[in-house]
Amino acid sequence: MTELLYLVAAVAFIVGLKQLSGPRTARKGNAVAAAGMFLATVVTLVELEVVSWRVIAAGIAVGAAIGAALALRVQMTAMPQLVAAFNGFGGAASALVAVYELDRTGGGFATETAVTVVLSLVIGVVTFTGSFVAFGKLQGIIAGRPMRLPGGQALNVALAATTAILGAWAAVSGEALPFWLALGVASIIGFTGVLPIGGADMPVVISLLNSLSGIAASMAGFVIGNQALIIGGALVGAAGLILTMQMGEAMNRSLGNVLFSGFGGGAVAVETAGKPVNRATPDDVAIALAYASNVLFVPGYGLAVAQAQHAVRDLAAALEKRDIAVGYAIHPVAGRMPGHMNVLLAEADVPYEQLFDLEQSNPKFTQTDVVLVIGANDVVNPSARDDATSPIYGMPILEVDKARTVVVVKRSLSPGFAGIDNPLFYEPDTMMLFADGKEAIESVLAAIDDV
Amino acid sequence: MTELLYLVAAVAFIVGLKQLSGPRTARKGNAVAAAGMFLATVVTLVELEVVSWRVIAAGIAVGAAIGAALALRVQMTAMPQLVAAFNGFGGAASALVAVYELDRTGGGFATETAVTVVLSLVIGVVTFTGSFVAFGKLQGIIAGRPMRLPGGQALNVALAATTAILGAWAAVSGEALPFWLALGVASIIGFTGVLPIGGADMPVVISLLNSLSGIAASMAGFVIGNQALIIGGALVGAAGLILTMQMGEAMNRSLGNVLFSGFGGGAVAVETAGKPVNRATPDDVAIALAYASNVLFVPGYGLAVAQAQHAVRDLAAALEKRDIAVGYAIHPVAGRMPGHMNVLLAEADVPYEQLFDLEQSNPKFTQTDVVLVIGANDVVNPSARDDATSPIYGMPILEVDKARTVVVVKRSLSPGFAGIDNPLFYEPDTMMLFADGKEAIESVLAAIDDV
Amino acid sequence: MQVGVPHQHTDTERRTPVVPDTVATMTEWGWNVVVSPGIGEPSGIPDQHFRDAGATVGEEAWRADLVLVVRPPSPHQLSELAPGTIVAGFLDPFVDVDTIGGLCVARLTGVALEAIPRTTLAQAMDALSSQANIAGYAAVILGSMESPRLFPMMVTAAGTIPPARVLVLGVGVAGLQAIATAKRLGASVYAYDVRPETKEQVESLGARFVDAVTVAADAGGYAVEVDESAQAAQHAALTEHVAAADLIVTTAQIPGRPAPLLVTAEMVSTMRPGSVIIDLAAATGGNVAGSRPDETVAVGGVRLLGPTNLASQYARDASRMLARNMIAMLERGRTDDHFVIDPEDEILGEATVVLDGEVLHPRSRELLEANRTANSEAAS
Amino acid sequence: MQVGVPHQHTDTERRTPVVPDTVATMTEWGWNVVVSPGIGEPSGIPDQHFRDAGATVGEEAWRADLVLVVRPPSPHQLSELAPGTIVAGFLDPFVDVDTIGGLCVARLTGVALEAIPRTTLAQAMDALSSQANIAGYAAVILGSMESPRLFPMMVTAAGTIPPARVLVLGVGVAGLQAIATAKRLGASVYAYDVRPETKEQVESLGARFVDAVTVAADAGGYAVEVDESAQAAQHAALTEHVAAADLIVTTAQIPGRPAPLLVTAEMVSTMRPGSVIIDLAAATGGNVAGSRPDETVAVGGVRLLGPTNLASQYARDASRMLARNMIAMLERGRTDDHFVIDPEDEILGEATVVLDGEVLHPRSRELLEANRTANSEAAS
Amino acid sequence: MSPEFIAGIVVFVLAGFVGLEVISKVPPTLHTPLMSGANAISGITIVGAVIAAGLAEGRFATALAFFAVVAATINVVGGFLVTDRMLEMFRKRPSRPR
Amino acid sequence: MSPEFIAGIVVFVLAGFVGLEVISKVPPTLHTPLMSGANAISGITIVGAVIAAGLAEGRFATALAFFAVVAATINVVGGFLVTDRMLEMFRKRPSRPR
Ligand SMILES: NC(=O)c1ccc[n+]([C@@H]2O[C@H](COP(=O)([O-])OP(=O)(O)OC[C@H]3O[C@@H](n4cnc5c(N)ncnc54)[C@H](OP(=O)(O)O)[C@@H]3O)[C@@H](O)[C@H]2O)c1
Ligand SMILES: NC(=O)c1ccc[n+]([C@@H]2O[C@H](COP(=O)([O-])OP(=O)(O)OC[C@H]3O[C@@H](n4cnc5c(N)ncnc54)[C@H](OP(=O)(O)O)[C@@H]3O)[C@@H](O)[C@H]2O)c1
Ligand SMILES: NC(=O)c1ccc[n+]([C@@H]2O[C@H](COP(=O)([O-])OP(=O)(O)OC[C@H]3O[C@@H](n4cnc5c(N)ncnc54)[C@H](O)[C@@H]3O)[C@@H](O)[C@H]2O)c1
Ligand SMILES: NC(=O)c1ccc[n+]([C@@H]2O[C@H](COP(=O)([O-])OP(=O)(O)OC[C@H]3O[C@@H](n4cnc5c(N)ncnc54)[C@H](O)[C@@H]3O)[C@@H](O)[C@H]2O)c1
Repeated sequence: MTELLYLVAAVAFIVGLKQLSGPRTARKGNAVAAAGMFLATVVTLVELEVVSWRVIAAGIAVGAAIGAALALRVQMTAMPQLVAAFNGFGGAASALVAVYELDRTGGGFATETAVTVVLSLVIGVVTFTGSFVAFGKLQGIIAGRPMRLPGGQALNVALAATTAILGAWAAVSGEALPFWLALGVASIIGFTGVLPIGGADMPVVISLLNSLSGIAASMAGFVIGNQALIIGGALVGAAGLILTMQMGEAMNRSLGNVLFSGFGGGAVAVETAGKPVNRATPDDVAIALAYASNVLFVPGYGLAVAQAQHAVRDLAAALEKRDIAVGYAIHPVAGRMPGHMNVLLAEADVPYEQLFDLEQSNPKFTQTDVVLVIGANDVVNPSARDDATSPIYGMPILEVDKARTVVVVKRSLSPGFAGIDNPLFYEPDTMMLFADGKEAIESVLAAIDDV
Repeated sequence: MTELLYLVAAVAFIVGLKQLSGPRTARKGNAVAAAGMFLATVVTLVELEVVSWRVIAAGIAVGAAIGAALALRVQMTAMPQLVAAFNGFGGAASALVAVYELDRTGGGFATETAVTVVLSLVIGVVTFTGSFVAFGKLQGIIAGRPMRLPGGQALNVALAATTAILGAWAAVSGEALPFWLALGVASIIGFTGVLPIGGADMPVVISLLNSLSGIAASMAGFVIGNQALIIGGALVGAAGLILTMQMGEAMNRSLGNVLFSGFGGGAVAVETAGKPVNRATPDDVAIALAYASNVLFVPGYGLAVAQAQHAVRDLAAALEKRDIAVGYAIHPVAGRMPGHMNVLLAEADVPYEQLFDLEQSNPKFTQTDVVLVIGANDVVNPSARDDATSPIYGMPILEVDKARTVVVVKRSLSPGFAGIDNPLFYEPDTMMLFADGKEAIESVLAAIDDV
Repeated sequence: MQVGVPHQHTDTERRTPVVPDTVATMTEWGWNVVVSPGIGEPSGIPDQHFRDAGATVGEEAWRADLVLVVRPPSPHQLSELAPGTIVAGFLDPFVDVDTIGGLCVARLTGVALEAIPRTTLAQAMDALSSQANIAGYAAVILGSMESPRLFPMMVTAAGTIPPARVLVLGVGVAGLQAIATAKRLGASVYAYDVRPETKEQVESLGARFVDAVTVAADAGGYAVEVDESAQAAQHAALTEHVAAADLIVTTAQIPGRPAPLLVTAEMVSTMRPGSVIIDLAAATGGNVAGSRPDETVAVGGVRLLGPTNLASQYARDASRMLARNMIAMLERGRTDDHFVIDPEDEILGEATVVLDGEVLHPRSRELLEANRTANSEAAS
Repeated sequence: MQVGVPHQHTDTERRTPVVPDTVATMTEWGWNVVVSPGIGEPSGIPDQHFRDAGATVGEEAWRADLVLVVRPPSPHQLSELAPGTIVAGFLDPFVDVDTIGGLCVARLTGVALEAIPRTTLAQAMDALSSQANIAGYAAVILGSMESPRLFPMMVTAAGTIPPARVLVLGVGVAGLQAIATAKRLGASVYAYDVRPETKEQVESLGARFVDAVTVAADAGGYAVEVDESAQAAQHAALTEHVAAADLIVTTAQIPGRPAPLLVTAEMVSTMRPGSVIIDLAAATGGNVAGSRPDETVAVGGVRLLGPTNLASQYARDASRMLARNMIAMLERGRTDDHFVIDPEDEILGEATVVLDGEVLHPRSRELLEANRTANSEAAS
Repeated sequence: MSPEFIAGIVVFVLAGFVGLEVISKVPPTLHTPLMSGANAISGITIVGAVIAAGLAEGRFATALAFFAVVAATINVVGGFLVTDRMLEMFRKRPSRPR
Repeated sequence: MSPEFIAGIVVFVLAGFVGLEVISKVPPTLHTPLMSGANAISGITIVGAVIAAGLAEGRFATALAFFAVVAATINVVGGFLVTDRMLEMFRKRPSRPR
């Protein structure tokens, strides 16, 4: 019966993971997975022939208190490092379970079991130390930039080889010593593996470590002969791997690149003049749009250069189908000739009723959920309003910075006609989508179908 | 070791199924699955403590000969019924395995095993008889139209209930009789369940029976305690269910509707004046386009009515990205005013170099893989060329019927300006996509990304 | 066979019924073509191009077996032709009684492009369509020249210019092209026609249809006359759209009847000063009160133009299309190196309004008889 | 303060520097506006509308503190103004020596719209841009009227009409709008400018850029003159495009210099008869050999038009935009109910070419001095 | 329930999930080939049939086992072959005159 | 290898496939929440920790088991809670003035 209830828990994990990967169902998915976990724990407690309830109760109480406190207190911006820390604890737990078995048996396992003990020890401890290095980097305790180690990747290769040899020894010898040695060496790999990776790449690393902690749990399952651990761990291990690859893709980096290049120290393709920008992907923009109730497009010269007018019209139509109100705010000098935007939007058959000029647009922005700026720059530059030293101070602008979210589509941070920088790009509520205007809008359109 | 090799075979099945669901990888997927099957069979033969090789060798030889002959001889148009027949054999095999066990043991199973024996008997035999009824309907041996049975669905409910009761009896009694009775009653359900369903719905029914045969195999796996059967069967059972639902969706029918309505006797929404047309879905059109090397669009008045010019231009751009050559064949009197198509295509920024008039277009069609006719009718009507009694006999037309494949997008079979029927629509090489021009092209565009 | 193409240009006529391409075709057929000198000049075709295509350039264009014309020859010109000569081209056979009379008197054969049936099959010869098409385009270009308004919307540093509003009344061939052209220029376009199927056609060009009285067309696809109450309803529905328009183009015609009055003097008076009306139906009475053929009339600040032959403005392309229509028609009657008319032919038979001095077309006959009655009444 | 808007209409001038909207604004400021009667007529604005906005309609428009003009007043008109009067509008301050002289002699102040700097900040007052924009549109409409060709491609039963080919030379404000308008009408458009950044701009309108010599602009964004060898290279690259064109619109200007010659007489002679050239630079010498200001010259079958004030054709919208530019400029100098010029102001200071009889703008001063030298040389 | 039986259930459920998830949106043109391929996989019952045939003793049992093997083999061999035939069309056509 | 161990491998492979297939294309905004949720699930090792703690005898073993339970619980409880917090944003905003 226990096994079948564990199976139910496993099904809850599967369903939960599936739901977690869609925006509409994600919250429910999390709850389903949590329910599965609750079931698995309760089943274990009920079935258990307990020697001491005290330890269990104390452990759970302490752990729950710490976990809840951290989860509920930490600021939204610190989420990634928190996940890293939690993950580290997970790895530690798996390693501890294996250590416990090792301690209990003194190392006399059957070969195949010995292999799983080694694996859960090693993977668990790598996860543990690696996660806390990642945590430190993100939290600023350790420097975020990549740290060059003596020997570079050769060091890691050597450490990994040593661990493997120790593991093999452990598997055949039936002694405890090689297990302990493997544990020790592996705990170093967590440091030497993660320290050389830059802070910007940490999310990918954490995701990979997360996948590893799943494997560790699964191995621990083999060690203590428990299918719940095997299944749950394997699920997370595999799903985490897919997620890691997708995260790398979204950053345009392969996994190998992240792990072994050591260049991810915030090495963003675009020069941000030292100031940070929020780089968005088409999917981010699609989600922002899909959850808005009204959207204003602000076209500029870049729309004309990219010939993105048809794509924009298609996107607007897709939004209207979702009952999102759309409009176009046209600045008097957008483009390079009077009426430049009108020519293009008329060609794309945008109805005249959706076009608003400067006077009509500006009062709207405070009520606007998302403003999508496509290849406009000078005409949305807040320094024309705020900065008396700016050469364009006094020019009326479209005050898009008053909207809830601003998405700017352009190819880089380079300036427009007036040749001046635009503070809008560095606002916290601004997302920058760096791409050719037409391609960007087309990818957003493709992505919005999946939201 | 056997188990692990079976696991490898199972993995081959999984990979094979995944690849089978994408056009690019489908063939390879089939080969991978076949290799898995070969592995599973060989492993079984090697591990087996055989009493008689003769039976096995003979059985495999005979089966392989029959299967290969059927598979290689049958015409492409008879494929669906062939699949039905094969499926029937699969169901029969599972049932036979269970019968064999029943015969061997005389019915003295543990309860849970007895349940699986009943299930593999019942499901296997329903698959067997059901598949052959479907085969008969498609092959024309049994009338294709839905057959009303005395008592209607009540009969099926009664039969199912009887089987269930017999099954319960078998599970608890330890006697052989109820097994045999259940087998007998269930074999009737194959007839009474499928006979009332119309020929047009048969593909969905076959897919469902296919899913059932997977379950039967899985149950047989429980009976003889073989994990290869359990896994392989469960895979097919689940995958087949998803496929069945998708097929129903593609026909705009829910599964319940197909099984219990009895109305699927070729009830197509569009009146085809008795003549059959090939109704296509956007996905079919997308695949036809994606595998073409050149495509010509033929716009007509319907394109203007639907205002589909922007969508068509987008589709052309998507094709060009795949290195497919595109062009537009413009008939002199397409639309309702001279130059009507030009106005629209210019608005959508179609380059003039891609426009071909009648004299330029007609020599091209024989070299064209796919012609996509969007809301044109009279101007592609072959009777103007072939039928001296036609009121438009003698009018020059775009001879799209000379192309390899013609796709016609319009909302119905209703005639155009001249008010006459168009034989093009009933040609075997013509696919009809019935929808508003703009929506149709947009769905094709969406579908082409997935090919 | 001898084919003549005489010089017929006037202030409002700049077209030719042949272009070098079609001359070359006729030469290939073994026909001798004579064109008057300078005939291609407004179209930008030098005489040499006709010569290169095989034609003779000379003054004897009227002395031929087949004379191709772009407008009815004068009765005097007809009277000088040899009996049996075929005159083909625009002959205005349902309105111009002098030409029909002249053809009869001189025992000539008249093949009128206006009488080509408007069927799907005859479209290649349908010169009314090809020329109406150009006229629709021309009307909007002319209107945009005459208007003090820019047509496209422009949001600029010097303020926002709203799009001009264009109203097209009568959505046949010319009306549709007018809509398309005004849309291209960025105007906000409204249109109305009495035939209900035009609503879809108007919308297929991205313009808006004005919902007012609609009446199904006759069997030939032509509009029928509406009664007085329906006309009043039309006027009521159109009033606000007329008042809001910067440019109105009217093209409404009813074959064999005077053009329907769609814009009354009162409606014109509600228009903004500076607005422009182009009445393409001015020749048959006009759709707008006060419009006069080939004149510009100012009513308040509104200008009414009644151009009757706008297509001819675009002489090169109008001639090219007309010549294509003509050659398609000639090809239908060609046997070896001759042009033979079969009165039973569903297209050529219809188009041959007069055969060797005998009036064949019922509507031309009606016209002649009505005229005779009127004359004799006047005489008595 | 008294503001006068005198009547200045001629054959080629139909605009007004105020519209009722801007009159209302000035009235709100406490300014008294007097407009000459009939001033709004070509724009379709009746006098009553000006009255409704708060203006007086009367003949005393020249007797005011601030006179708004659409073209330079004659020296005689200037001489009758009270010293200290401000004259604002188009004054042609870098070419028209009589006006500058007249302003000095009468001790007037001249604020020239032509001298407004072309900066991002001053765009609302940039009347050169707003009027050039309209001129670009007008040139294409005029060209399409004059051409015997239809602009859009049309596949019809009477044959396929290929799109007209339009070549735009000089892609400033006017050139860009010309490109956009020709594209809208369906023509196949090619364009060339000497400034390299225009390539992207041309392509942003869907037209094709003709690759020939390009030279970076000066600091102000204006083109610089090219040397002779470069000019020869330009001509060579343009020759085939000129020969293929149905319509050419030229707009190339170099501030303070004669317009560059882009189309030679020889190139014109290669064009098809019936082709049309609109030379918007005719006033400053023309981009086309043989073009003359405000005249139509026929060269072979090609017609050369040199309109100098095309914007004025679209009087309503041209006036509307001009008036918006004007009011933006006036607002910049307004203090309470007065208009005060700060010679240090980066915009108004630049635009004030003459202040109380003293010439401030260096280019105007150069002009005067060159003229004096020439006069004294002629005298000696 | 025996541990093996329970293990079987676990495996059954997991394999079922794999089956559900492995098929995403399939284009209609592939419906029939996919069905046919899946059908061939369901011929895995051949393993059961072979085991039965290998062990069968007695006339009836042998006959049963023989027919089971025949039926399963038809399903497997025919199924994979026919699927491959159907899928022949998914080869990109080269540009060619017809 | 023991049959249980082999059964474990089978289950491991199948569960792995489910994990691979269950995640299709995930929008980047969900990357972090999904990672966090998956991470919480990997806390299933709590079951192992609890078993160990229930059976632990001796100081060292008890201490090990205690810390295992604490660590696993932090992972589970904290993980699910923080995921939920992150996902709060996925509620459709009503039209509202700001
Ligand atoms: N309207 C007129 O009459 C007129 C005339 C002359 C000058 N101007 C001036 O032009 C400016 C107009 O302002 P604006 O905001 O429209 O344009 P802008 O300030 O010139 O900025 C255009 C932006 O578009 C981006 N871009 C260019 N190509 C792109 C592509 N293919 N895809 C995506 N983005 C692209 C560029 O950034 P990336 O390079 O990073 O992509 C650039 O920053 C004003 O300064 C105005 O004064 C106007
Ligand atoms: N070009 C001219 O100058 C001119 C002038 C007058 C008449 N004509 C005549 O018009 C005809 C033109 O031929 P054509 O092939 O262009 O048109 P057509 O023969 O009139 O056929 C148009 C087809 O478009 C379909 N359609 C209508 N709305 C649609 C929508 N929203 N989405 C998809 N399909 C739609 C209709 O079928 P469903 O209803 O089934 O969708 C119809 O059969 C010729 O007979 C010609 O002689 C031409
Ligand atoms: N078969 C073909 O291929 C073909 C070719 C060309 C034209 N046609 C058809 O011929 C018909 C006539 O075309 P046309 O351009 O020569 O028409 P036309 O010149 O005779 O009339 C112009 C338009 O005026 C409209 N009209 C008449 N009375 C009106 C009223 N009171 N109010 C509003 N509108 C009114 C008519 O409906 C018509 O659309 C159309 O149906 C056209 O589609 C068919
Ligand atoms: N800052 C602003 O917002 C603003 C506003 C309006 C205009 N401008 C800029 O002012 C500049 C001038 O505009 P304009 O329309 O008044 O120009 P213009 O009338 O002085 O000249 C018209 C065009 O002719 C071109 N030209 C000159 N010599 C040429 C030659 N030899 N061959 C080909 N082309 C030649 C010029 O490059 C220019 O594009 C442009 O750069 C324009 O973008 C800027």
